This record gives sequence, structure tokens and C-alpha cells, in this order.
Amino acid sequence: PAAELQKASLRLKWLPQAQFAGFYVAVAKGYYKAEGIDLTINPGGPNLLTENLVATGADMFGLSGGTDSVFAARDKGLPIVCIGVSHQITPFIFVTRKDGPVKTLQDFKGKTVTTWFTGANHVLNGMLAKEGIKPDELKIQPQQVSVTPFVDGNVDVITATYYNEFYTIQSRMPKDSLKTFVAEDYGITFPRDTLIVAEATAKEKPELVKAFLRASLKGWKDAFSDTKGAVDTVMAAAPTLDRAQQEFMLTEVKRLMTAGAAARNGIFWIDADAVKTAHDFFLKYGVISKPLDLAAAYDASFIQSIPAADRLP
Amino acid sequence: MSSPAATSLSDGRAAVRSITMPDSLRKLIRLLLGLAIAAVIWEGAVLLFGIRPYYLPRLSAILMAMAATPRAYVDGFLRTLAETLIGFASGGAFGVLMGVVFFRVRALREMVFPIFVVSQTIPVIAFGALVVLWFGNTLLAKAIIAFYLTFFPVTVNTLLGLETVDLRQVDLMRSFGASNGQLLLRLQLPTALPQIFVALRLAASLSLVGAIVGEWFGDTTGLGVLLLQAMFTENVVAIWGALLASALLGTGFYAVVAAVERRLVFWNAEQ
Amino acid sequence: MQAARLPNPGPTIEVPQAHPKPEPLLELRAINKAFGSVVALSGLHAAVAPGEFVTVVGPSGCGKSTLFNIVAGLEEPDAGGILRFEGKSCHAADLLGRVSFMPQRDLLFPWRNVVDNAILALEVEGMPRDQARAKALKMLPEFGLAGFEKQYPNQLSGGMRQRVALMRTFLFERDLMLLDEPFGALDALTRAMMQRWLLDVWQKYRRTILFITHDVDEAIFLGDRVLVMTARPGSVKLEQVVDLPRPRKPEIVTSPEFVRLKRALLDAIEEESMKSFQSSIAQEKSQ
Amino acid sequence: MQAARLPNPGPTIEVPQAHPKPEPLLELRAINKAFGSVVALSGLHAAVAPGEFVTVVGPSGCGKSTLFNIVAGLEEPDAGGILRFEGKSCHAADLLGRVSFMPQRDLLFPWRNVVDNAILALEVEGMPRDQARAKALKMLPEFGLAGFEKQYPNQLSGGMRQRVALMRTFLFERDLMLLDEPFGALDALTRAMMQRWLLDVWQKYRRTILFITHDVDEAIFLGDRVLVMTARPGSVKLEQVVDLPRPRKPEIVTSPEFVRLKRALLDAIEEESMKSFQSSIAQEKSQ
Amino acid sequence: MSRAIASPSLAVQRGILGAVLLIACWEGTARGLHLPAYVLPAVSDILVGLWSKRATLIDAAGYTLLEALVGYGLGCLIGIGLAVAIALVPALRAAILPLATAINSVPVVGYSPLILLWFGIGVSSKIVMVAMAVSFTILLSMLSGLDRVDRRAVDLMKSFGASRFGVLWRLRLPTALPLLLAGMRVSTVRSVIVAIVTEMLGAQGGLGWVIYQAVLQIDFVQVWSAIFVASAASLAFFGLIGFLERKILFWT
Ligand SMILES: Nc1ncnc2c1ncn2[C@@H]1O[C@H](COP(=O)(O)OP(=O)(O)OP(=O)(O)O)[C@@H](O)[C@H]1O
Ligand SMILES: Nc1ncnc2c1ncn2[C@@H]1O[C@H](COP(=O)(O)OP(=O)(O)OP(=O)(O)O)[C@@H](O)[C@H]1O
Ligand SMILES: [Mg+2]
Ligand SMILES: [Mg+2]
Repeated sequence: PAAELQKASLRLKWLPQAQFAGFYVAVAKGYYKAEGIDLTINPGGPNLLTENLVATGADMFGLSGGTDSVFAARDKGLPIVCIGVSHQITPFIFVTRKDGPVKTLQDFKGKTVTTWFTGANHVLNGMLAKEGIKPDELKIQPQQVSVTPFVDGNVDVITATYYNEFYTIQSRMPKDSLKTFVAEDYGITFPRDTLIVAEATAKEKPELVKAFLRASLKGWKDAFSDTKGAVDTVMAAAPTLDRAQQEFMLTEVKRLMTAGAAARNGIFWIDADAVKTAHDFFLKYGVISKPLDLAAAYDASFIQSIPAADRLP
Repeated sequence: MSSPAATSLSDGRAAVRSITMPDSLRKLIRLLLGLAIAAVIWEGAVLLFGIRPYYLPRLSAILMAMAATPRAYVDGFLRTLAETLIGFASGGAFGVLMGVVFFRVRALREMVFPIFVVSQTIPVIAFGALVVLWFGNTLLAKAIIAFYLTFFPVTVNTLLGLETVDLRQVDLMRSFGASNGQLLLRLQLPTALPQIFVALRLAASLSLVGAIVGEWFGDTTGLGVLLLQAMFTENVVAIWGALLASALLGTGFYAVVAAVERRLVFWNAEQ
Repeated sequence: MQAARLPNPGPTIEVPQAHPKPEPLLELRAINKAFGSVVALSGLHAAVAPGEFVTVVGPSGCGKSTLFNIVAGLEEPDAGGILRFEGKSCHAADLLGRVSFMPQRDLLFPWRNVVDNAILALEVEGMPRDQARAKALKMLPEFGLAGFEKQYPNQLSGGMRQRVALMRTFLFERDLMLLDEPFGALDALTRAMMQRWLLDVWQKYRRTILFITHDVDEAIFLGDRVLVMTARPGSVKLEQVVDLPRPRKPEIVTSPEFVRLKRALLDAIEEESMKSFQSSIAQEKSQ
Repeated sequence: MQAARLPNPGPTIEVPQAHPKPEPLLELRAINKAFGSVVALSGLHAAVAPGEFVTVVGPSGCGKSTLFNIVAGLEEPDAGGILRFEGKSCHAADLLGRVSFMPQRDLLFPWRNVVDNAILALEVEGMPRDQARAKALKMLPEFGLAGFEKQYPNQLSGGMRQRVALMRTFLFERDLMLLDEPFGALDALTRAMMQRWLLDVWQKYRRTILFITHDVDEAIFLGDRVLVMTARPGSVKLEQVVDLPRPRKPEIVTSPEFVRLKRALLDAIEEESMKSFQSSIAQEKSQ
Repeated sequence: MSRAIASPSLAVQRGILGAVLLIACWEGTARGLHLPAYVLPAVSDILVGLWSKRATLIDAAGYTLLEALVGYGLGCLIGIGLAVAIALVPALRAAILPLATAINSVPVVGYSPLILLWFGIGVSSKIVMVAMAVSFTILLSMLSGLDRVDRRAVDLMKSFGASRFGVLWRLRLPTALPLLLAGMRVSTVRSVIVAIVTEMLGAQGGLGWVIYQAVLQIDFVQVWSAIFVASAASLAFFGLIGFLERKILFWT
């Protein structure tokens, strides 16, 4: 009965797109309602911070930036808890031209590299550190919205997500003319797209959190099995999107969400080892000021309480 | 207003219309012609100079893209229009009110007016997140940003307009035994009206800015949303689509305000 | 008609017993008014009988408008002076709403048409609009405005605007009317028309009128009595009774009697105007 | 002095042979000017001799300013009329920069001080500023402006502003000066001062002056000859030679000779002004 | 106006009182309700933060002001130039004015994606945006200023034999100055805001960039510090032009 539905909202980390298809599918198919939740999906955007909105109670659930932003938020004293991790492996890659001067990571030195300062910069720094390169040895610039400077040859290395910019670049130049640098090749992983709730929610409404996870999982599994239908659902919310790109995106997102530990333990699995590695890295490079209580920041109990069969893709 | 004035107004209107109708028709034709020429130049220049579509797409491509998903643009247009209107109306009303209050209570004006000025030096986009925090993800939140951008010029101009009131006219009214309220309604506000409308025309554009920027903070419909989405998916055609739609909204709203101004401030128009 | 009272040397004149009428409508005694260090009026005495048409002339800046502002209730005179209206001593502010005042310039409201401008004072009094309009419409022909009721001020000539302003003043039916250079902005020819017309209307309604002008011909042509004011600080320098018969024809301005009166007034004015001209140059120079 | 030419019935008058001087400085024959359907001037004839002071009166809207605009070169008359200046037939536009023109109101530039306002025309002519300023400074005392050279217009009284505007016109040394109601905005007393002063200056420099006014007293007091214009469409209704001796004293306005002239002029004006008053009402009504 | 000048000290006192009351309210609310910094930091915290980050903030303010000033100057030149062109060649009016109005009715932020695309995320895109925002205001105010000229004064100049340019230089430009300067004063604040807003969409430095970064780092004290600096900078700019205005327009 509608009267008993609990109102709740999910704040995305970005604008509506197939990156979030599972949540839209779950809403469209009534999975949240079936769990007693009347869920509204609120898009994110530049200058909006999911962690902030969740911490203040403006939104009940959030899909936040990533492990790095969860750490930063906890470090600043924001009372949020991570209840699940979407992208099990680093979604960013660094792209250069195959015929260009950059052949190895060492070649980054002295070159113009653009990246986002929203987390991708940490990935870059991490990779450089593994190779013993100091950030000031290259020209790191903030990356603008457009990939045009890279396509035009004004930039040597550009940051891209597998599912978005990489697609745009490929639509402008052939895939085999590109060379990519992947974080995992350098032994680091930054899981991203974390689901978060306020500490109070986690403590006072654990059943609601579990219900939310169950419904979301169902939505995602449906999205993965019927990508066309899922893209339809997303495009109902954002009709001006480019369908081909969204389909590509969903395929890539599926790969990211089912990689690593998720292949064994299911979607939204919190890989404690990966989290710990990232934490130590951030601590070492001063991104966070003090060691954090990881058990308090990442509460795997909710996702673990759901039967493995429901979690596995 | 009772009937005689009403008839007089409509008489005047009918007369004006009969004189200006061919003129306005000619203006409309000239406008359409101008638009057509601009469209041809645009289309031609892109083809002729081979401008790459991600710098400047062809107009026809943009229009076709808009026609492909008309609902998105119509919904966005209406939503943004609603936010703009609410922000404009509340900002205009509040602006006039504050103008009157500041005019009447000098001490308050000296205390608060500088703060108003400072408030206008704050970039909205920086505290847009706070608006979402305080007012949620609602239409209200957008309208408040539109309001915030709108009220200040209206306050300033209302105050300016009220201060241009001829003191001799005030004395005349007082010699008739007029109360403060009568003075305000019958003399001061009508005198300030032309100035107020100058600000309202400006506010028409500003309230649209407010609505669009407001939509950048996590909204789902609106021209601002379309613009942002297009921007971050690097969909240049869609950027132009959103831009054309907001140009239509902005010009239309501005024209409506200007038309209302011509109707209400009829005595100023003929100079 | 009263006997001519010839030039009086002192600036202060004892008025009361000179008037045969028992009770002046308005009486001012020893009125002073200073604005900061500028003394506008000093020891001004004057009285106006009911139904009288009194004209006031004097150099620019001598305090004529200040005098009117006091009588209209807009400005309080300095302490010490006596202001009597309808036989009762009162404060200036008590006069607000009790005299009909037409300031320099027509001051029509551009957003009101002729009728609505004319009924402004009635509206302020609280009369319903329809009733006020009906009243004004009946008066239009007399003011030469028949058929113009729907026009807006910017569609009227200067002379017509003045007549609308006068009609507004007339509709505010008070015993005393103050007209501050009502024809100041008009050219001489329209002005002559308006003067004759005003006399007609006045003769019909017989209100008491106090009328400021810069034009000596106008002052003589219209008035029962001309008050000449001194240079600032203003007081009454000369009261000249105008014993020309009424109704007065335009030709009267070249009659020997008119010319004689004009000579007497011009001499008095000349003297004052020289004073004020000199002092104004001195003052401007010192700024 | 020329003999008095008395009222001439027709609106068009044959002028040439009436002037003893061989060559008029300015001559207008059969000048017409229409603005759309409004005919401002129709069949206007007039001539001005060198050194003459001619005053022009006429009802409001009869085309006086239009006439001046034509003579100043700002407006072309309609085809058919003849315009002669310094004996040569010419177009109005040829007169641009050749007569010194003072429009109604002073039109001082508020951002220029007294001297810089006065030298405006010289600057336009291309004279170096220093030289122009030196020239103006020498003239200041004569215009009663000594010591005021650095003042800005908003620091001046109305009379002083008019004198600055006149000085600007005088400094633009052209044989013909056009003054369009230069004292229109002044009160009667300041105005009287300015008139006497203008006569002094004119007697010294002896420029030819064409002077519009609404004030008949002023027209007679100043002019060698008064042109009375008809109601619109404007033409010359009457040329009245003023045979009063110069220099003229203020008292002259009450002399019998003056009063006689005034009577004659007023009658002519009265007639025209009645016409224009009626037609203006009719016209306004028809709009 | 004249009344305001009559008692400046009282006005200033009241202004200061108003500011003090506002700050006290703010401080009281933030401290009294124990609001976390990400909701509303206390003024004192902001000032402390401002002081500790002063070097960064001053650098950023310099960067932003540079963009704002250059864009402002460029915008003024374009606006004045177009207005003067229209004044000299009236035929241009029908071509320029409708286009300007149409372009102007789209919010400046609407163009930002294209401008960023065309001019990159460096300083030049900010300058272009500021110049665009400023030039329209200036064009419109300058034009209404030039149009306000008294026809009779133009006739006077013509009767002196002045050319079209002579009339423009000696009469129309000075006549237009008051409105132009009023437009310029209003544009100061807008220029800074537009620079900041554009920086927030992508930049290599500046207050907008600082604000953007600080939001990401959940450092709201820094966000507010940057806003304080931005306000101070706009106010100073506003005051400077206002001061120049009073100096230049001595005759009003
Ligand atoms: N509110 C005021 N504050 C200061 N001074 C004033 C005020 N009102 C009038 N004055 C001064 O008082 C004097 C008399 O002014 P008033 O207006 O009464 O003169 P007036 O005789 O009506 O002049 P005019 O013929 O020019 O209308 C002038 O010097 C004027 O400057
Ligand atoms: N540019 C114009 N366009 C249309 N009509 C005009 C124009 N200039 C003057 N007129 C008309 O020509 C007539 C004569 O005008 P003009 O200004 O010459 O009168 P005037 O005698 O100077 O009047 P006043 O004494 O009021 O100054 C008027 O009816 C006026 O409306
Ligand atoms: Mg006065
Ligand atoms: Mg004229």
C-alpha cells in the first residue's frame, strides 16, 4: 500500500546517463516500491557534492565520487558511511596517440597531461609515484569538458573514463591509433562510485538500507541482461542523450562493476583490501590528514546480509 | 478601474493599433526575413568553410535534433519558464517593496542597502549547493536563485524612481490633505513606474539566468539541464539546441515585459 | 471698491481697520520664516477679504512661494507670527486640505487623463470616482475643455494644461484659492486669453483668490489689490488698490489710469529688484 | 530711422523699395515650408538691412523658429522660395556656419566652464583653444561675467547663463545674429536688466540682429522694426517701424508714443492669436 | 542624492552598524546552532581561514581580477565602439541592435560551453565571457546616452558649422558620459562574477577555481573565504569606478 512507502532520494554523482542505468531500471520496474521505498533519483552535476548532501540529510542515499572522496569526507568529519562500491577497478585511463612521443609512463615527463581534479589526479599521481616520477616533472593541467584539444594535438595525454570520454575520442579518431595507460598495470586500484548513507541512517534504519540495496541489485541485474531496455529507461529521463554512446557506456560500466572482487562476491561488494591499499596511499601522499577507522567508514554488513545469489551478476 | 477610464484606454488602444498594425506587421516580416537570412548565412558558412561540426554544427542539424526529441525541449522550456516566472514575479514584487521601504525608512536603508550591494557580489553558482541544501531539489530552489538575481536591480530602480518624484507634486497632494498611503499610490509609485520597468526588463533576462544556473544543481528537467547535459557529453548539436531554446524563451519573455511596459507606461512612450 | 492706498515707507503696515469688511478671510501678522541662515520672510503683514482677488508681485526669491506654502499648510512659519483663517488663529498645518492651492507649473500627472487629473483632489477627499468624474464632466465646457476629457496631458497644449490644473484647483472647493504664477510658463498671447478667461470664471464663482505673478500688467489687469513685496527678506512693501472698473477689457492696458498704476508699481518693483539683483550677484560670487 | 509703415492688409508685402539702404543683408522672398501636412510658413517675405535690430512677434506655433532654422541653414525651405544673403542667392545649407544663432534656451554644455562654453563656436571653427580663451577672457567684463570664467553653468543664475550664451553667439563673429527668445526663460525683472544690457552691447558692436520674442513690450523696446507674423501658415502680417529715440530708458514703456505703438501691435496680434487659439483647439480635437 | 551627502557620517555609521549586526547574526546562528562548516561556517572561522590561506587567495584573486579587468576593458571598448559606430552611421542601428538584443537575452552562462570549446579553459575564455557580458550593457547604456542628446543643441553645433564628427566629439560623447559611467559601474560587479562563474566551469586558476576545488575537498571554510575575497574585490572595483564617475562627472 502506497501509504506505507518510505520516501527517500538517491543523489547521483553526475547527470543522468547509462552509468546509473540500474537505479533507473529499478525505479521503472517498481523494485524500490516493492521494498517499501518511494525513491526519487536526483542527478548530480558540477559544484554539487553528493557526500555533503547525504551528510546533511538533504538526500538519504548517494552515489558518491569514490573511495577517495569517502576518505576525504570522513577526514573532514562528514558523518557518512559507504555501504557498497560500484566500480571495482579504476574507471580512468590515460590516453595518448600511438604515433606520438609518449610510449611509456616515463615519457610523460615534460609533456602536457590534462586530468580532472575530482579524483583522477590521484590516480595519475599514484601511477607516477610507482614509476618514481614527480608530478612537477610534467605539465599537468585541468582538463576541460571537451576532448577537442587532444584530438587537435594540443595535448599529449588526456584522461578518460572507459565509458564516456574514451568513446568520444574513438568517435573522432580510430581506436587503433590510440595508446592507453591503465592504473592496474602499475599495481594500483582506485575503486569508485561508492554508495553512501549518513551514519544516522545506517544506525537507525538498517532495514531500509538493505531494502535499498536489494532493489538496486535487481535493477542492475536487469540492466545488464537487457541493455537496450535499460538504455530506453535512461533516455526517458534524459531524451537528448546519444543512444549509441549510452549503449557503449552501459557495456563498459557492466565490465567495471563486475570486475575484480565483484566477480566472486557480487555487485556492490566492498573489497576491504582494495580500500585499505587506497587508504594507505592517500595517507602517504597527504590527501587525508590522519589514518581513518576503515571499519566505520566502510560498512560491509549491509551488502553481506543479502544472499550471494541475489548479488551475483 | 471603473468604466470610463477603461473605455478611454481601450479607445486609445484601438486607435493605436489601427495605426501601428501595418507597421508592426512590417516589423514582423522584417524580423522573419532577418532570421531567414541569418539562417542561410549560418548554414552556408558551415558548408562553405567546412567548419567542423564540433565547433559549429549546421543549423539544419540542430533543428533536426530538436525535432527528434521535441518533448525534452518542450518540457524543459515550460519548466524553465515556470521557474523564471516565479523568480521574476517574486523578485519584482520584493524589489519594489524594498524600494518603497528604503524610500520611507531612511535609517533602514542606510543599514541594509550596503548589504544588498555586497550580496550581489556573491557568485550564485558558488552557493547554489547551499540553496539545494536549504530548499531541496525543488522548483522553489531554482525560483529562489532567479529571485536573488532579480530583486536587486528592481530595488535600486524603484528607489531611484521614487526619488525623482517632483517635490512640488508632493506638496500639491499634501495641500489636498492626502495621506501617506494616497501619496504613495497616486503619485510616487506611478512616477517611479518607468524606472521600475527599466529594471524589470533587465530582471527578465536575469531571472532566466537564475533559473538556468539553478537547474545546474541536480535538476532533471529544464533548459539548463539540457545545456549541462549537452555540455558534458560534448554534444555540440544539443548545446546549440538548448541555446536556441533559451534564446527563444529569453527574447520572448523580454518582449512580453517590454510590451506590458508600453501598455502601462503609455505616457512615457511618446517622447 | 476700496480707496487707493499709496506707497507706505515702512515694510510693516497696519492693515485691519483699512478694510470695510468686518472679518478678513485670511490674516497674517508679523510672519517670519528662515531656512537656516536664509531669512525668506520677515515681519510680513497681510489680510485678504472674502471674495477678493489679490495679486502679489515681487523680485525673484523674495519669498512669495514661501508665503503660499505657509498659507497652504505645507510649511510652518517661525514662532511669534500670527496666522488667522476664517477668524480663528491656527497653525499652518491646520490649513492642509482647507485651501485650494495651485503651485507654479501645472504639475499634471502624465498617467491620468484630463478628467482624472481634474478630480485628483476630490479622490483624495474620498469622493467615489464615478461621482467625482460626473461632477468634473459637467464643468469641462466652462474651462474650454469639452471633448478633451479622455486626452492625456502630453496631448494638450500648454494653455489647456493650465486650464486642467485650474479646474483641479476649482473642483477642490475651498473658500481660498492660491495661484502661484499659474500662467508663468505660457507665452504672452495664450496668457492674455487665460487671464480674460480666469476673470470670467472668477466672476461667476466668486472665490477668494491670492495670485502670484511676475508680470505687472497681469497683476493690475486681474487684481482688486496688488501687493508688492520687498527683496529678501520678504515683507509687503506696498499695497496698491486697483480701482479699475470690471469687467475689464484687454484695451484697458493702454488706458491712462492703467499706465499710471503701472508706473507706480514699476517704480516700487524697480527699487526692490535692483536690491535683489545686486545681492544675488554678490552672493553667487562669494560661493 | 525709417518711416513708419502702417498695417498692410495682405499677408504678402512687397518689401525692397521701402528700404533706403541699397542692399539688404538678408532677403527672403515667397518662402514656403511644410512639414508633411502641416504648413509652417507660406509666402513669407522679409528683408533685413545691415546693422538693423529687427524683432519678430507672432502667435505660438506660427513658424518663427522654423524661419530661424531656415536662416541658420538647419532647414531647407520648400522649392520656389528665394533666399538671398549678402546680395547673393543661396541655399539654406550654404548658411551653415555663416550666421550666429542662439536658439530658444541657453543650451550651455554643463561640462564646460564659462570660458569654454563661450569659445565653443571658435573651437568648431578650428581656432586653437588658448587663442580662443584669450579672446573670450577679454570680453568677459563687458558681459558682466568678469571673475566667473572658471564657473560651471550649474553655478550660475539664469541671467548669467543667458549672458554666457549671448557671449558665445557674439564670439562667433558673423554679420547676422539670430536670437530666438533669448530671454524667454527669465523672470520679468531679470529680463528687463538683460534687455537694457543687450541694447548697450548691440550699440557698441552694431551687429545685425533678428530677435524673436513673445513680449510686445520687449519687441518695441529693443527693435528698430517689429515684424508681426500671422497665425500658421506663417507670413509677415505687419511691419512696424519703431521710431523711438535711442538710447532708450526703461521709463519709455509708459510714454504715450510707446503705448501707441503697443496698441497698434496688440491689435494685430490679438487678431492672429484668436485665429491660432481657435485653430489649435480645432486641430487638437481632430487628433 | 544631495540628502545622502548631507549626512555622510551618519550614513556611514548606520552602514557599519548594519554590517556589524549581520555579522553578529551570522556568527550567532553558526555558533549557537553548532552548524557544521558544510552548512554554514562562522564568520570568525572564515576570517581565520582567509588569513591562513591568504597567499593562495591573493594569487587567485589576482588571476580573476586580471581576467575581469581585461575582459571589462575589452567589453567597454567593444560596447563604446559599436555605439559610436551606430551614432556615426545610423544605418548600422537596424543591423546591430536587434542582433545584440537577441544575443543578450540568452544568459551569458548559456554560452559558456561554446566559449570554453572555442577558446579553451585558459584565461582567454574568461576574458571573452566577461567582454561579452560587459559589452552589451555598455552598448545599451552608451547608446541611450548618445540618443539622449538635445536636438536643439545639435542644431546649435551645426549652425556653427560643426561636422557630424564634431557634434559627436564635442556634444554627444559628453552627453552620454553619465549613462555610460552608470553602466560601467554596474558592469564591474558583473565582470567579476562572470569571470568566477566561468572559472568554475573549467580553469587553471582564479577564485572560481579555488571555490570549485574547495567544494570538491569539502572545505567550506575555504569556499566562503574565496567568496569573501571575491566580494571585496568586486566592491573595490565598484568603488573605484564610482569614484572615477564622481570625478569625471563633476557637473552633475
Ligand atoms: N526649503 C527651503 N530651504 C532653504 N531655502 C529655501 C527653501 N525654500 C525657499 N528657500 C529660499 O527662500 C527664498 C525665498 O524663496 P521663494 O521660493 O519663496 O521665492 P519666490 O519669491 O517664490 O521666488 P520666485 O519668484 O523665483 O518663484 C529663496 O532665497 C530660497 O532660496
Ligand atoms: N520638424 C518638424 N516636423 C513637423 N512639424 C514641425 C517641425 N518643426 C516645426 N513644426 C511645426 O511647424 C509649426 C511652426 O513651428 P515653430 O517651432 O516654427 O513655431 P514657433 O512660431 O517658433 O512657436 P513658439 O512660439 O511656440 O516657439 C508648428 O505647428 C510645429 O508643430
Ligand atoms: Mg516662487
Ligand atoms: Mg519657437
